[in-house]
Amino acid sequence: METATDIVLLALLAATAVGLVRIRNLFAVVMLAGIYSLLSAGLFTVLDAVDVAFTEAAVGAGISTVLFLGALALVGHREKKPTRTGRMQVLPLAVVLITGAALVYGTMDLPPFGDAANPVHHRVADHYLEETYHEIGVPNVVTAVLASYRGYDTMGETTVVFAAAVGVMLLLGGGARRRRGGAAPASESESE
Amino acid sequence: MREELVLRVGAKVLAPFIVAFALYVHFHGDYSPGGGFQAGVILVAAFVLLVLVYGLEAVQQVLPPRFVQACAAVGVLLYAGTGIVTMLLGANYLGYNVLAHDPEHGQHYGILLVEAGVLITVFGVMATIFYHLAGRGRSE
Amino acid sequence: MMSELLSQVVGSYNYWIVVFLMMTGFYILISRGNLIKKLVGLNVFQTSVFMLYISLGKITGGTAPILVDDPEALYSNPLPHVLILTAIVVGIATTSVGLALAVRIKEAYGTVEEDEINEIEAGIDDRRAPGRAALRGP
Amino acid sequence: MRLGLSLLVPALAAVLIVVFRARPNLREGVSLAAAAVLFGVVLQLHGAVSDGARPELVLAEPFPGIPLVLEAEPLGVLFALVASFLWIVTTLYSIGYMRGHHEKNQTRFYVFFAYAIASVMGVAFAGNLFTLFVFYEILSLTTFPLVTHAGTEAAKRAGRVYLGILFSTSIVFQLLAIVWTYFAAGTLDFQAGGILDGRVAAGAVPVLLGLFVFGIGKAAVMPFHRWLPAAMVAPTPVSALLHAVAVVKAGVFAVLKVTVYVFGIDFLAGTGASVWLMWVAATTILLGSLVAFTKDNLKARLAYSTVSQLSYVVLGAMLATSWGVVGSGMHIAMHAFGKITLFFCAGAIMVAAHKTEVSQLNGLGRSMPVTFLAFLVGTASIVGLPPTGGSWSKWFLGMGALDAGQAGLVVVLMLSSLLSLAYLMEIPMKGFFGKRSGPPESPGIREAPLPSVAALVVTAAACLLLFVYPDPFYRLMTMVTGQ
Amino acid sequence: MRIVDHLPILQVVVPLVLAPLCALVRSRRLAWGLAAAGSVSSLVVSLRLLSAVMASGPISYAIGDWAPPFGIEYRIDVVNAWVLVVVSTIAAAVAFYARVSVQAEVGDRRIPLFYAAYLLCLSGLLGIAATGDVFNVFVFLEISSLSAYALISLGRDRRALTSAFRYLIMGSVGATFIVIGIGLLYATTGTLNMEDLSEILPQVWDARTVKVAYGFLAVGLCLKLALFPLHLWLPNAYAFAPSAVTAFMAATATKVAVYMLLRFFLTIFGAAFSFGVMGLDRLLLLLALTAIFSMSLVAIFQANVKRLLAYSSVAQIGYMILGLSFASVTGLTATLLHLFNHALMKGALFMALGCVVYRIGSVHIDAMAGLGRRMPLTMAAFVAGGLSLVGVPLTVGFVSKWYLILGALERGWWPVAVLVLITSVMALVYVWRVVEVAYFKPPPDDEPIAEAPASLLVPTWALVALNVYLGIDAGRTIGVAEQAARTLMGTAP
Repeated sequence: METATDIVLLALLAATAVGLVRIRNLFAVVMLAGIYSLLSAGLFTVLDAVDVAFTEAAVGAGISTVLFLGALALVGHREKKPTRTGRMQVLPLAVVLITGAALVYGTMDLPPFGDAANPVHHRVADHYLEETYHEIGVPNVVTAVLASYRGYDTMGETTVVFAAAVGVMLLLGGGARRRRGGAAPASESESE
Repeated sequence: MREELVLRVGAKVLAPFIVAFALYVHFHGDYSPGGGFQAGVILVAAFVLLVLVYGLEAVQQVLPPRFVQACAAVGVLLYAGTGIVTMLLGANYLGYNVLAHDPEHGQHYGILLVEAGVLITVFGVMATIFYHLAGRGRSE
Repeated sequence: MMSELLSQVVGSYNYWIVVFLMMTGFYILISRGNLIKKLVGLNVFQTSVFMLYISLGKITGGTAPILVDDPEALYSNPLPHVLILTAIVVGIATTSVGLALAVRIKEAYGTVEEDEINEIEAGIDDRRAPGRAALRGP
Repeated sequence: MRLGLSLLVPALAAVLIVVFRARPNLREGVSLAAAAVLFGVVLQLHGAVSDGARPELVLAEPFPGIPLVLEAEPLGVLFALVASFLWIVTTLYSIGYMRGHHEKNQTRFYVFFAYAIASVMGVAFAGNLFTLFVFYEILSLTTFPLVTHAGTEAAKRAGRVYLGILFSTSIVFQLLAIVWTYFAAGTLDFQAGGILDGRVAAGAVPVLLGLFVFGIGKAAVMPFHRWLPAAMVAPTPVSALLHAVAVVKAGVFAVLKVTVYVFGIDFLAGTGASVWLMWVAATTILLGSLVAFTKDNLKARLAYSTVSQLSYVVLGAMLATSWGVVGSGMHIAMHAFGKITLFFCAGAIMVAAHKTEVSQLNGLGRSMPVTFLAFLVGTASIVGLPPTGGSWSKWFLGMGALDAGQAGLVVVLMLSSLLSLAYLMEIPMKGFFGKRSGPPESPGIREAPLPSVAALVVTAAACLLLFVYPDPFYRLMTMVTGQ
Repeated sequence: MRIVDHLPILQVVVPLVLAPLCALVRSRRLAWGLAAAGSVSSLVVSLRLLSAVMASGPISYAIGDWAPPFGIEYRIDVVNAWVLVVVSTIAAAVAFYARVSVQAEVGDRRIPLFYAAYLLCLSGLLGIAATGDVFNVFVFLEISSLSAYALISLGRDRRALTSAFRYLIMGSVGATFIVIGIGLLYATTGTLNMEDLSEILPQVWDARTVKVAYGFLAVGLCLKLALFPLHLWLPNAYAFAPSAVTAFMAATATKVAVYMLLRFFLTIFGAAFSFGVMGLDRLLLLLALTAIFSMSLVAIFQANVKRLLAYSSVAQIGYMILGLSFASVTGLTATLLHLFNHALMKGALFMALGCVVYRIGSVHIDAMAGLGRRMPLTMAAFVAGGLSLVGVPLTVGFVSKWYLILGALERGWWPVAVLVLITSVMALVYVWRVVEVAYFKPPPDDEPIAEAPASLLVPTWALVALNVYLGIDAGRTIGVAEQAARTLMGTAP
């Protein structure tokens, strides 16, 4: 059952991804990207990552879509038809194929999917599962690892979000004024 | 806007529930999926809903841009500050054990504090970004 | 030989589709000229990488790593979940800065299509020094 | 201590020159006084070194084991003596020239002149290859503003060639050779007998030596000689300084020093590594003379003469025999006095008569007899005719060539002497015996200003004196070779 | 516990805490004060860390009191203590420089946020250098990158926006590749701790997954450090960013990326794997030489002096990678020395250009005509920095070049040594182009141009002074770099 859901979800994801490549209406693209996120959230649930699924649904399908739509309202929603259809796609395609081939090559030696004996589950992870209850006393191991064992990562994560806010404020905080002309147009704050 | 009365009322009714749900997600993060980040995102969802229904200006009056910006900064300070407090109490950075009389409670407090930091920052940041993107369209 | 290959395929199919998804995102990112579309591609790319991580953490027959009072319970690996939670947040942060940049580029160039931007930039004459008037300072 | 002074005096002089920039007399006074003091300092060093002392001064230690160090030894003292003495004379000369020629930016001129001398002192007293390299490069930089003094488009182009060749040869070849030496020997110190013996594979020695000889671009061995004629755009005192004293001599001095103290002549003679470079030098000698023949511009002719003469020094070093080294070192001094006399004369002619081409000199000697007599003396010294100092160095070089079993080189030396006699003698001959063509010159042509004439008389006299009394230089050189 | 024991974490957290404070205050001066305080404090901390590590070996700091590999560990050895000193030295100089420069180029209102982003970028870079956990590297990488995108976009030219966007795309691709690499490593070992990884990896060397992980990390890191041919984002980003940002980024960001490369390939995978199994040295040799040669050539033909120096930076990164490709202690010493030395010279050069921008608003080579007389101190600083870039003796540039050539000779790679020297001459050519214009061309009009204010000149000259001082007295830096190189090669005593 698990495996079947897994396969179906992955197939849907693949279909969505192909759609994303082809569609040129950016509204549709953003919506489809939201659907992609929702599907992946579903996949995460199947793979026992409920916290991640929750977050992906909220962020990928929710916040991210809202932000994209907000931006689309400002930049227009139609992607230009590629002018150099023939030539343009060759190099990216080659890069992607090589990268993909390398990854597939790498997965050949990956331990089989879902095997409890995989090295990935030992060394550190089993420690968390065994000790969290004694050391932290929180049943949700993900929370324990997130906020305590690897709490410093989470602090970094918070800082990244804050950095994004600082970046957006720096970029959009000056009020909308069209910049035109040469190499060094006047800045926003001059008007103030 | 009169014909949107249903929406307005609906939003008014819905918003507290969303906030409550966010708080549940936050405080129940120890036991079930969820935590500060998810709660923050849900809060933002409530906020977006309010903006969509009541308009940007109205929401900005209740939640001024400077306030949400300050939230973004305060959350980080809360998180990093927790680490500094544990340092002052004699542990390493973010070593929560010393926050209470026994390690387990200390961990609880610590996690609660830093998750609160995450919540505040995420809400502040997302609201700020939303304000800026949404506000950009109007001032033109 | 054949059966070996088969078991390989069965053991890796999850990874391979994830690789396909990743590469689709990567392809959108590097082949599309529209800046917004690029960001969508980046999102798809990153989300697919998340799937790779989560796939790594899955244990067949396991449950979500929320401890229950059952000594026999088999939990999936919580660490990839934690890492990906962080990565998701980083992703949205990057996206929002990228969107803000795209908005500003639209205001400055009137377009978010890469080839049109390149055309405009090729036409800028560096020699025309803006002079001190362009400076805000004293 | 005195070693430090040898750098400090000119550097301090440069500061004072800036301070007194508004008062030309005081400014030039400072230049002269500093030159005299410096010469005194070097004389004292000479005394100490003659008594067998080897004063040393560590300035800094940039790399562990590779200090920036000054050390006085006979060869360096010889070079320093020549340079510091000629600084006095050149300063005297410049006063007349720069004022007579109404040059602009005279303060800058004197400042960089002083800096150039300071760096020459650094080159002369360098205690290891690293220090030599450092001051060598500083010398290139400090002379650059002198070369481009005029600030014209031509001067700029010349400056580009000047710095381009000097820097690229020193960075690409010389630095590589230095690092190689360090890699092989584990030290860069100058030591009697060399540091490389047995540390470099025999097959690699010719390459390493070649890197040094070509890398020291200031030695102007062909094909890296182009900067020298290009730098002709500089004011004449600069040309005199560059071509007779500071820059070119720093180059050949460095070649000689590397030969003696890094390779060691025994090692070189044993491996035969320098033979191919002897012939490179010989070719430069002949080609330089031939080109000099074709130049009508007086300074250009002198420049190619310098190219040719420098290779005498290089040749002497490459001979890797005691006599060769003695001749090489003596030629540094002798050529310096001879060539600076010629340049002074050329400058004097330019200031007094505004003539720059050889073909314009007909009959001029009768208006400027002192200048042309001095030119004659200088010519004799360059060619190597008695009774001038130049004959000594040619003599020793010839002996060295025979010692090395290279009789063919003796022929080259003779041939080149004949050539230089021909292209240099043309000038005083024209001056004294040539018919003035065209309308009689304006009657105003007289000798150049007194300081300039005094300077060229001093150097011409020195050429003669050195025939009778070459002792100081000879003694120093025998100390170098240990005879 | 004494405060000394907390130095590793304070190194990163102090600027990190000051950043939100900067965003909270409204006063420009206060924000600047916080940024300066943060930079200076990290300089003090990094110097103390370096001396502590030199004296008594690596320091491990368990964050959250969780013993590694279960918690995140900060692990300071000579290598990253050195990098911390590099970054914070430049940060301190730039912080003082920024006060006037940023006000002129960015505008009043955004200044507190600018300093918040500056501090975030700084703490991100310091965090990358300090951490002993591979995933933590990614998190701090993103902190520094996101703030860097924002900082670059603040340039006055509208092309600053597009270059920031391109940098964002390339940087995110790089970061994602790094995440893939880390994921594959984790999949085969089950740990994220660097120390732990380096112990487990030799047992799984043969796995294709490890090799692919290596490849992805290599590509991702090379994107971040702008190794040719993955450098395309860099020239415009440096050319159009505000001057203070260019000086900071050029002197620190790529250096930290080089450090990551060294850390991943030499400490985590180990020199034996990198050079023996993967043949990294040959590949890097090729890329480095191409980078040095082609980018020096491109630099010669640039008309925008900032862009000229940016291309030069790509070439100089080639030198660092070249040192690595020698796979020897001498080569790595050269790399680590050049890491610092290049930061010093490019910092000084870009700051000098910032002074020019402050007065004449342009760094087009034609606009700089006659500046040698109008702004003597600024241009003298430029010349000094340029000479250091060329590698003239008694400057730091010479020191690193010396070790680079020595390393090449040790390997018996003569042509490489010659090529390094030839490219130094190319550096001379592009530096000299600017010098010639500034000193020999008459200024275009008689509009009086004053010398840059002291607040810009003092930090610039401070870096110039370091360029010269550490070129004359290089014993200490060489000693540290050598010890760090030994640590990386695993031959430390």
